[in-house]
Amino acid sequence: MKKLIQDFELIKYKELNCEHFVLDIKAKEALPEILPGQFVNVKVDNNSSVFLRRPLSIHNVDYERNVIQLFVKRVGEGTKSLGELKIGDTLSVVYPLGNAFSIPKNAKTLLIGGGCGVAPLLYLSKFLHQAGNEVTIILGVRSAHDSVSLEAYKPYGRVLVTTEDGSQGEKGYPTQHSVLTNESFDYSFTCGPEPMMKAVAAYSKANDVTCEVSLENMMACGFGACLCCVTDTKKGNKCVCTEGPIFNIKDLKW
Amino acid sequence: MKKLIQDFELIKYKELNCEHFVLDIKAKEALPEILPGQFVNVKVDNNSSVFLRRPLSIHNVDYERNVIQLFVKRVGEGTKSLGELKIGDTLSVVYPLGNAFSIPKNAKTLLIGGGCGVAPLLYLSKFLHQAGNEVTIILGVRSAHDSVSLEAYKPYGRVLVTTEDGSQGEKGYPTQHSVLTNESFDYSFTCGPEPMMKAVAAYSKANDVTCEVSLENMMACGFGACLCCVTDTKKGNKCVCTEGPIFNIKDLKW
Amino acid sequence: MVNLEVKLKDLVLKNPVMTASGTFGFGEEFADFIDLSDLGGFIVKGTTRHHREGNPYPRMAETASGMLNAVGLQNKGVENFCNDIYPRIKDYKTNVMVNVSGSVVGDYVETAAMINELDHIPGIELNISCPNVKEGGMAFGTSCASAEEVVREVRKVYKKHLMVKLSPNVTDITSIAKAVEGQGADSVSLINTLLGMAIDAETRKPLLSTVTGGLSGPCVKPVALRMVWQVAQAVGIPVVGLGGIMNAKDAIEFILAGATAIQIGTANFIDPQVSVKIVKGIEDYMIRHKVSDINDLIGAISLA
Amino acid sequence: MVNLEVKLKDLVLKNPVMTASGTFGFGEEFADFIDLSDLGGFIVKGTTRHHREGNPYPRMAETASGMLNAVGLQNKGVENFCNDIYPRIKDYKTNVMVNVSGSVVGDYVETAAMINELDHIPGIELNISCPNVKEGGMAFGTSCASAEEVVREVRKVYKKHLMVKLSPNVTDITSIAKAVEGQGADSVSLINTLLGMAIDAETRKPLLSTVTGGLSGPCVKPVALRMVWQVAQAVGIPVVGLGGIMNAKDAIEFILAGATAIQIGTANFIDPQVSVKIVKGIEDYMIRHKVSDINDLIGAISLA
Ligand SMILES: Cc1cc2nc3c(=O)[nH]c(=O)nc-3n(C[C@H](O)[C@H](O)[C@H](O)COP(=O)(O)OP(=O)(O)OC[C@H]3O[C@@H](n4cnc5c(N)ncnc54)[C@H](O)[C@@H]3O)c2cc1C
Ligand SMILES: Cc1cc2nc3c(=O)[nH]c(=O)nc-3n(C[C@H](O)[C@H](O)[C@H](O)COP(=O)(O)OP(=O)(O)OC[C@H]3O[C@@H](n4cnc5c(N)ncnc54)[C@H](O)[C@@H]3O)c2cc1C
Ligand SMILES: Cc1cc2nc3c(=O)[nH]c(=O)nc-3n(C[C@H](O)[C@H](O)[C@H](O)COP(=O)(O)O)c2cc1C
Ligand SMILES: Cc1cc2nc3c(=O)[nH]c(=O)nc-3n(C[C@H](O)[C@H](O)[C@H](O)COP(=O)(O)O)c2cc1C
Ligand code: FES
Ligand code: FES
Repeated sequence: MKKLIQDFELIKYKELNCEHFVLDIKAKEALPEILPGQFVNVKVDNNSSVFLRRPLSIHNVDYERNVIQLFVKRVGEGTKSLGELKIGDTLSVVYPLGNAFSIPKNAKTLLIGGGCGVAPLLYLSKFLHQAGNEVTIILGVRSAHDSVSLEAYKPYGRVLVTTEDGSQGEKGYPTQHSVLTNESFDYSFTCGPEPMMKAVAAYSKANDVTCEVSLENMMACGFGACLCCVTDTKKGNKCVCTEGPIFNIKDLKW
Repeated sequence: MKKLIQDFELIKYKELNCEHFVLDIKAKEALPEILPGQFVNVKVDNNSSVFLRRPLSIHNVDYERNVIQLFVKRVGEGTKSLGELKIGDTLSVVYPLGNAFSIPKNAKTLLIGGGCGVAPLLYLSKFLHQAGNEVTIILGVRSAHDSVSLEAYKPYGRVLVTTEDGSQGEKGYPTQHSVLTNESFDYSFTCGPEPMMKAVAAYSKANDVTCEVSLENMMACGFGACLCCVTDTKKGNKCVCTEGPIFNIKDLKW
Repeated sequence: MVNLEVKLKDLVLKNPVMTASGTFGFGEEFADFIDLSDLGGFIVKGTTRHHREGNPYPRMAETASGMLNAVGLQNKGVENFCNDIYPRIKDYKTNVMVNVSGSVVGDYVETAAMINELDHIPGIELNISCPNVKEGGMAFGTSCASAEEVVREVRKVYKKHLMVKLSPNVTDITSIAKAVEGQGADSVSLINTLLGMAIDAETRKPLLSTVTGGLSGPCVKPVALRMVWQVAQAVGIPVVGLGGIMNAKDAIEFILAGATAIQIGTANFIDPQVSVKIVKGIEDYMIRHKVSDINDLIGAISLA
Repeated sequence: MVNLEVKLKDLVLKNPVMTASGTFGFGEEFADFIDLSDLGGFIVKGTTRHHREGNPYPRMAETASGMLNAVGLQNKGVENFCNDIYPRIKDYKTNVMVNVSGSVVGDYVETAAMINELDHIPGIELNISCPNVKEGGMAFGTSCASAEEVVREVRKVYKKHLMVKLSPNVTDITSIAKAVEGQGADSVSLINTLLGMAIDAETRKPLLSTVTGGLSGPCVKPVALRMVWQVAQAVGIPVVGLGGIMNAKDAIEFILAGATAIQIGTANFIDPQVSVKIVKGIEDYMIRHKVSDINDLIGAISLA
């Protein structure tokens, strides 16, 4: 897949809660094919302490309007400044980057996301649904107040929620949801904090579920040129930006 | 005079021509006493290639509304980014800095400004007028299209214009204006490109006119701490930011 | 039309813009973004005698106007380069050079000798300045004696263009430059990264697995420019300048300071098209300043 | 309440925050902005035996996340300091130290001897690392032998706290640090500025009258932090860390790397209140991290 560097225009900003927001960015040209799990690398121009681009998963794609949606969590200067962009501002984007989630056919699939780890799961659920899979999505958040945009997932599958304080859905972490013990799945896909992904991996191993995770890493380039973003796998150091970010857990040392 | 560091709010932006613009910035507290010729040092937060503050003369002061006016010429990244600030944005300002023009009484005074060198002359003409001086202001610009805000000066004196292309007022440089040969003055004050200021200095020396100029220099601090901004005077190296920016030409090696 | 062609001794570059080792992969990674034949040349990743896994994660930290890296020369070794990679990249219509690294002199020599056999590789860049490996690496580039030794031995087996990449982590870079010139280097390139460090105040941990790493990006430009200027006056061989070049203006500054060619490093990560934009920007500058031959700008700083 | 007091040998600082020579005038310039007694100490401008006019204009250029300066130790000489300035600043309730510079050993010694007589000056910072003077200056700080000589001679006449300020423009800063420790330095401060250069591509002229100058600001922080960490492990005397500190987080990083105290330089130009904000910020950090004594953070980098 050919990678591009293009200017996008910010056309919509949606604040979800104090930590998360969604950006709709629009290209002038038609978008190339984008697969679920891939990411963009954006330049943050409005902050003097940000030097490198910032990698963000592709949350959703609207080919008709040439729009990509990003789901961002404020963690430091770069993400904070992305949230301060004004409608009409230009964003330089390098994309589509990285490999993609596998799309099985007619299988029982489980998607587990926590925090900004939900980012790639919306677009993934669309693909899984289209391929005739049964899709269950568990989104884990701290409290009801943080659980957002659930509607977006509903056309593609069953949406379950866990909250740490029990204010919505089941209380606990997403990996503690009762559906994991009550039902069985063929595939699991997860993205979010490492401890959560490791719990999903452990569950998947124990239950013989094929499991793919989306890893994060410090990235300088995002397209395989710098070798900064390696993760230690059973086959040696692998670049998260080109050989990932999606890894099958059987290749990881988890 | 006590120096302050304060946050101002941008309340008005006025584009004058492709090169110049005026910013009205408002303090929360009452302004301290500000003398004509003094400057502010502003922080440019919206550009990653700007590190140090940027010195700008005080163009006008409105004590009633706590507003300072700045007259800015786009020359590089810092001034360009100041022109991109949005109404409501915050600007960190260190001020009032530097010495001031002398204010004679009941004298014939001549103010000559070129380019963004007009910046300190508006506020100066106000003071000169109040002290009972006869005030003549010559503003030199490239063409009629660039001659702007002349109205602001009119309450304080006679305003003359020179344009390089003759499209308004007299054709030529401000130092070639006929008033310089047809009338005599006691004091001259000038700010603008160095060649112009040197021409005013030469004229003043030849005609025994007391002359003060406003010098520019590369500044790191603006308040005498770094010794970066020296100019070579008859009394040795002097700091432009504390012993200037206003110098009597008799002290300069011009 | 302006002339952009420069020569590093016998090596002809269609323009002075090369890309820096470790920041340009094997060139292929950039083929989606630019036409590689628009470049004066590019230098592939640091290659060593044997496969190296590089350093553990984390290998990168952002700093003010720059970054630290601790990649540690991850590569599959020179045999893999010759057999697998060379066939894929040998036909790019530009100078493809290989950055050769090692931990003992013998490794440098063997690697260079193998690359000497590759017809489409017109030169190597001898990396005696890598701060990210425990043994060898930078140590060779910080004393005249060891720099001389490695260049002398490699020169015996390597017949094509021998560029030597110098470390900025020294008291007097001109003495190292003169030392390698004396042993037959055809050109010197500088600077490699400055040795730096970053700590996360919250966790109290270093941000790199190796604690210290190599600093690059615009933050190092003033140091790089100074060293290029000093070395250009000290040696007779061509100087290739790099360190923090982000745009054509920066590139011109290095050329004015005495660089015959320049390399783009970290900037490639932020804008993968920056190298060809810089070629174009240099041309625009020359037209604007009525300079018809780029060679007239080399060392043309005005000190009057 | 947390304890912020640190000791540089016998010199007690109420907190680890000092301000750096050449960036803080004589302190007076900041009296409008801050209460100087809130600082652990401040170091006045570089003072020499005789009056110096400094370098011609231009003396300053902005760079990516930093600046170059070529002030060149402009000052009225030590006699003027003792007679005119000292009486004005001697009663500030903080440690007022003098940065002593020179071009020959005798000058350093005479200057130090005169300052030794000033009751309210508890120490000097011996500047063997100024890159902006033609003779002496940095040269003293780039070889062990000359660093040793100047420290040995000054030590003979100077009885109070002798801090020696090291140059980063060296291959191995730990050897210089050990050399000055061996001659009786009470502490070392580092880093002084990195030697850099800037050119205006449009005019082809250097941006500084002296062509090269000293680089400071956040761009040098990774190099400074690395050197502080290296030196803290190499010497037994306290280390004072500086170079690009802009906020409390940066200050904490230097302390974790092994600095007993820190100095704020270039940041003072951008925010004249930054030094006291950093004192406050360190306190906040300690409260948040439940550290009751700042001394527990010194060198507390976690390398596990
Ligand atoms: C492939 C990929 C996809 C991602 N997708 C998303 C997404 O869809 N939405 C989203 O909000 N975030 C996503 N992230 C994480 C996002 O890139 C970082 O949060 C962001 O770069 C932090 O930048 P900052 O300037 O805000 O924070 P900084 O000030 O740079 O850092 C704040 C803290 O976060 C850590 N950090 C920064 N970058 C990374 C990183 N790349 N990996 C791990 N830790 C990091 C830093 O060490 C520091 O502790 C993704 C990361 C990767 C690698
Ligand atoms: C006391 C004082 C008062 C000033 N008043 C005004 C004013 O009222 N309105 C106004 O528009 N400008 C004024 N200036 C000039 C203004 O400070 C500079 O134009 C500005 O700092 C340039 O910043 P920049 O980032 O846009 O340009 P840069 O990219 O920093 O520089 C662009 C070019 O301008 C030169 N330059 C930058 N700063 C200075 C400087 N301080 N002195 C001389 N040359 C410089 C640079 O060398 C470069 O060639 C004043 C300067 C001083 C010292
Ligand atoms: C991620 C990374 C990897 C690098 N790897 C190498 C290398 O293998 N060999 C080498 O000689 N230099 C290597 N360098 C140094 C660069 O080639 C260059 O000298 C340095 O980054 C300064 O230039 P810049 O500021 O333009 O990046 C590397 C730099 C970076 C940032
Ligand atoms: C304008 C200026 C003048 C300086 N003058 C001196 C000096 O006289 N003596 C000295 O030892 N260091 C001097 N320095 C160096 C600083 O004290 C400090 O070591 C250096 O700037 C690094 O710290 P920073 O990055 O926090 O500024 C000067 C620095 C600047 C920017
Ligand atoms: S981020 Fe550069 S190789 Fe992955
Ligand atoms: S700008 Fe610092 S002394 Fe004038």
